[in-house]
Amino acid sequence: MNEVTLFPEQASVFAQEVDQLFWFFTVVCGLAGTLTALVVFVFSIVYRRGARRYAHSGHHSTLLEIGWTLPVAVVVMALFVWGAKIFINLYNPPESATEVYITGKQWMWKIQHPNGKREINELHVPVNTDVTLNLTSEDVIHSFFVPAFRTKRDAVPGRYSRMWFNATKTGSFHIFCAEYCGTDHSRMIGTVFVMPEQEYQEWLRSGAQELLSMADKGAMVYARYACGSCHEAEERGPSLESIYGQQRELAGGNTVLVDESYLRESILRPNAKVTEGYAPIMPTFKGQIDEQSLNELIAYIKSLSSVPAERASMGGN
Amino acid sequence: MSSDGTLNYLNVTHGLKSWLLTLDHKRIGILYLIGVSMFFAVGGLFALLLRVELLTPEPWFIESDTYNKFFTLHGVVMTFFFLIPSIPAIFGNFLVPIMIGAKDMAFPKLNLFSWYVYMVGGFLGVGAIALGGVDTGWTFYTPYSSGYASSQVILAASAAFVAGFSSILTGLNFIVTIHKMRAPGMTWFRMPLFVWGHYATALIMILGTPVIAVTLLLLMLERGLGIGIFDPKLGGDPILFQHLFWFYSHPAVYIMLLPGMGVISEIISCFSRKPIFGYNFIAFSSLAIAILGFLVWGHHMFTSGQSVYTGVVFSLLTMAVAVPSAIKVFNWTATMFKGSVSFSAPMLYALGFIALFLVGGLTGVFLATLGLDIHVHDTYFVVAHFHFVMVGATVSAYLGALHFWWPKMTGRMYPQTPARVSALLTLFGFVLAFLPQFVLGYLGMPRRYHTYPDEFQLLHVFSTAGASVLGVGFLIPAIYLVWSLFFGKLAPANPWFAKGLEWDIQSPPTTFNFEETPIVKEEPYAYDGPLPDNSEEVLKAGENYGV
Amino acid sequence: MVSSSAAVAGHDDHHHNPHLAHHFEDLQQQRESHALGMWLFLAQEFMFFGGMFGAYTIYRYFYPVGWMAGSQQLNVTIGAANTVVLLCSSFTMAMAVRAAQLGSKKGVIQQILLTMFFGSVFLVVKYFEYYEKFEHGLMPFSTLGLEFTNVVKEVPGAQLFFSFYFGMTGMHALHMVIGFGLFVWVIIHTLQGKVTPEKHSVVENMGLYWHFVDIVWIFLFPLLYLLGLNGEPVIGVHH
Amino acid sequence: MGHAASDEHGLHVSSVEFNLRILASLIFLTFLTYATASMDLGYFDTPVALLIAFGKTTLVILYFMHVRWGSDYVKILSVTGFVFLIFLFAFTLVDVGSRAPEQPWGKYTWPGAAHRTTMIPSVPVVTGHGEHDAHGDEHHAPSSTHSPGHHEDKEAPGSHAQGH
Repeated sequence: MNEVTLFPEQASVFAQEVDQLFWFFTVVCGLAGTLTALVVFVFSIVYRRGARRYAHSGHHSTLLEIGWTLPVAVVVMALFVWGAKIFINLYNPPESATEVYITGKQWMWKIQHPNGKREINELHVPVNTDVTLNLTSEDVIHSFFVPAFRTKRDAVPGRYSRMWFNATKTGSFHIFCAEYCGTDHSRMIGTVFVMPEQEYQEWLRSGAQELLSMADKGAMVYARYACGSCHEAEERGPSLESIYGQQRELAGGNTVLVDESYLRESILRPNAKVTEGYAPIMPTFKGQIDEQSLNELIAYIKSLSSVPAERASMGGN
Repeated sequence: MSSDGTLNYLNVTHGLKSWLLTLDHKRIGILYLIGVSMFFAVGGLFALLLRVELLTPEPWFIESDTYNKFFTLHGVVMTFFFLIPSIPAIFGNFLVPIMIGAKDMAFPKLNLFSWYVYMVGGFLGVGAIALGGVDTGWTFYTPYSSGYASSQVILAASAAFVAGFSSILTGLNFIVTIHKMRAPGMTWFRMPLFVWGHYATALIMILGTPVIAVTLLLLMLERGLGIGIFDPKLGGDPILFQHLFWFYSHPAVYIMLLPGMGVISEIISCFSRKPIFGYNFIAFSSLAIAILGFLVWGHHMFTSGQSVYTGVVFSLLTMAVAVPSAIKVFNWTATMFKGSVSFSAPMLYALGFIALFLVGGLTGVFLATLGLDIHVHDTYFVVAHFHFVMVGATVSAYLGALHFWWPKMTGRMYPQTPARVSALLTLFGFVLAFLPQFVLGYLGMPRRYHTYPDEFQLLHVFSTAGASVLGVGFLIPAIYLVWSLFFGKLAPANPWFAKGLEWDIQSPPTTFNFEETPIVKEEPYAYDGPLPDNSEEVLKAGENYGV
Repeated sequence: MVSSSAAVAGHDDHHHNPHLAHHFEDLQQQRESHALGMWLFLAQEFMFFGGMFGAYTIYRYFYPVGWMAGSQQLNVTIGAANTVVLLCSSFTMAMAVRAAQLGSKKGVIQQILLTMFFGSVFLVVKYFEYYEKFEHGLMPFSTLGLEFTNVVKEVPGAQLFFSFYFGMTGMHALHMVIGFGLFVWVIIHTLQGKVTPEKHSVVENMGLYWHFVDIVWIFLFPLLYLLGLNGEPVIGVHH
Repeated sequence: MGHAASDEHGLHVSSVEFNLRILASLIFLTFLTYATASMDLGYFDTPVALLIAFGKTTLVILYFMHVRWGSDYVKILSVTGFVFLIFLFAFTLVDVGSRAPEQPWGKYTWPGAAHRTTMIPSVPVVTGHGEHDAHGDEHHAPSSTHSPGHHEDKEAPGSHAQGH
């Protein structure tokens, strides 16, 4: 690995898009910068003191000011539009993507696949497939960064954030933590393994780990905390059957889309948004349920619903 | 003209007490010069240690905790104790009253008080270093700083908090002075652009600094009392901390830059022997940058979990800052057109400023662009960008100002040759140190990394080599400037044949600057063509000033 | 040191005027500078409190119910009475400035003492309010051993409400205490005869400061005390 | 101005009765805001309270702080802070308002929710302040200086050190 590289590998669809923009930028800004520097340089030589070319020239010209301001304004607006287009796509995961749950923690990445397979600091994904990462953190802010995919996003404690990519190249690529998180920040690194679909499926099924899916484990969490004692009787709490992906009416007249974030909040802060028709009597599970079990429980509740959640507004507006 | 026999602000009274209790804005400027130079040395030392450690991919002489503390202290010291006070507190203090024909700042006691506040902040910072340092990064992001870091967070935050009040009081003094103390005939549009730059800066100091003060206060309360303002475990929002933090800390970049741009306007015009081109546009672009600066802070948070919609809005507004910045550069260039350009040390620093600001500014547009920023956010690309702006440009302007007004401030000339050499050396060293970091950043090297993958090593070695050259480039001026204090030729009132009220009075000035309150009848920058051939003979001292 | 300039009218006499600092040309310039400086200082104070109000707004948006539950733990009657007390102190402060304008040394001192009296009443009431919060387990200072144990902690955000309650009212009270120090200084200044109809910026600026502190409270009162007045109690109200 | 006079320096001097009238208005507005807060105005509760607070502030600034008779600089300065504060408020609120649904607290609680979701009768297991319910007891109280619960993964050393 000691060879010198000057440009990062392109291993995702984004990589190509971002690099295109980058090179366009480099050319435009490079030209503009070089040209300005060149003019300064030429003026320094041509009008140097000994040259005796001094001439009175005007010292203001509104026309000239407008003439050089407008192009700058137009160019930066164009660059803005291009950049914004890529960005909105970057943070809007598609609906039918393979999902992976990632929890940052000083100083490791804990990764869990929907079928229950877990790994640490390694992420196996299939090539040419949309993969969505659900990020959160157990302690401080981290940031999940894969340079070869040209994307990153912060993992913030207390909430989920999502990112996605479509890897175009098999191989292994760096994962970095990009947000400073303490002593071993620079050791919070890992590897993405991009594999052909077949190999990936084999990998997913292999291993000595118990192959309970996340949803199955979630069912155990559900039983452990006796969620059913309220949520199946239908008196104290609403049924969780098919709840995921629905619009629910809240006490107070607003509606809410039942998605991961709403479920998460309802477990940790039950009284924040209470479903219409129910008393806010659910105790909080904050501090009692760890991130992993929470993810599994949510996966279980999701599995009770056949409808995929509307993702239209996921990741932004 | 000054000679040993003449009274001036330096020799009018003697003794430590006459300095520590002085109400003279010029002496206070010198006090700041001493304090700021000390902190620059401390911050620079930390930087050099960081660069040395980064020579190898694996740790070789400091541990990760030490490394984290060093980059934090480098950031805290350089931001709060060097860059923010550098040009305003030293040169602004010294020159703003003189440039507008006033005898002093509006509030001399407050001015001295703010120096003491700055030093108290500085000692709190030194205390934080002495008691084990702090490892949160200068950004103090929660919840790491409030709940997880095991270092002197409260002490370091209070250092920045206290230094902030010094900044506020200095800004307040500038605005009142500029509004109320102008000499007869010194209309708003006859003020030197240096003064305009400081007016815009003072606005940011007064309106931005209190917000970071209260943010750091909340952080200290959370850490000290456990009240959990930003703590996600209590339902707090760590992103809110970032909003409040960058509401000040982005405009703070313009606190560093705008006075520097004022300096460059003065120098370019003087050494081109021409009136500045587009005076009004440069003046208003300073105000535009100051006000727009308050609307763009979210571009530090594109990946943070701020909403996508907000990211788009902030990106758009950030792009707008490119316009007034470009206006300034183009106008400086146009000033040189058909001029009579000479290359004294201050002019070399000014040209260096333009070159480095071009790179820093244009890469800033890269970072404002959403799609690109996601990849390079929190990488060395960002590190390189803001060093180009804050070290490349601002420190060039700082050194340019030091070389331009040194004769006025001290009454002594420094030797031109080493000054020119060091100007070129810092430019070369700087580019070598930070250009490779753009490549590193695009490769994906995250910032604040103590160790890194092998393939990044070569670029890091280049960077460290450049940093060493830069260090030497900063050391040389320290040597010959101190030398000049004792052995330099006596400076005439106007060694550069420059325009402006400060050049009409003796070097160094008397305590109250003007024997008679001047009446201004001339437009600013009334340069009227190349210097006469005998200009150097006029300078009796016989030194080649490079004019 | 500096000879007077013939060029500027009014320059000649200013060294004879004991009220004029050396670097000002005349009294008007000096007075306007002081007023401008004070207003700039208030602008920064405004931003300082503004940052806190901003954070308050965000969290209230996150936790409307928690904010309401927290607010219902406060005693509105006491809050309203205290508001009136503070308004009275603002009135006496305005009267002190009037006395200074008219050159009544006695009036200035009388009115400032009255202002300090109203201010102390406010702070004493505040002390008892804080103590009541302490008794009810509403102190969110976990590292001081003061855990937030009141039943409202069950409502999301209620604890944060009290973080803001103490943060904001505490900062307000701190400004009042600083104001007391400044009052003492102004009184000494006045006793020394340095306050005259020509030069009373000290009293005027003191007034501006005190009125600003009053304004902060004018916003704190509805934003902290009045949130839950018209609804049914969220949980465990003591009053 | 019948209520006022100017001294020989052109400074405005308010009469005692005028100051008293301002004080009376301020006290009246204090009771007005108390009264309106006691009424259920729905969405308008907070706006009305803020409007009254702004009214009181305007009185204090204009008449007690003499801005009414001050120079233009002072008039501009007295609103500058408001303008820049609006920047801070506007953009942070735009962010938190458009952040949902990624974040747990979401955007569905405002406006109006504050008034109608107050019927939290009482949390049944809670008996009084100072006591925890069955769930809360055995677990650590939320505290910024605590790290989250332990997990099966190996803990990196020194990660939770906390020094004061």
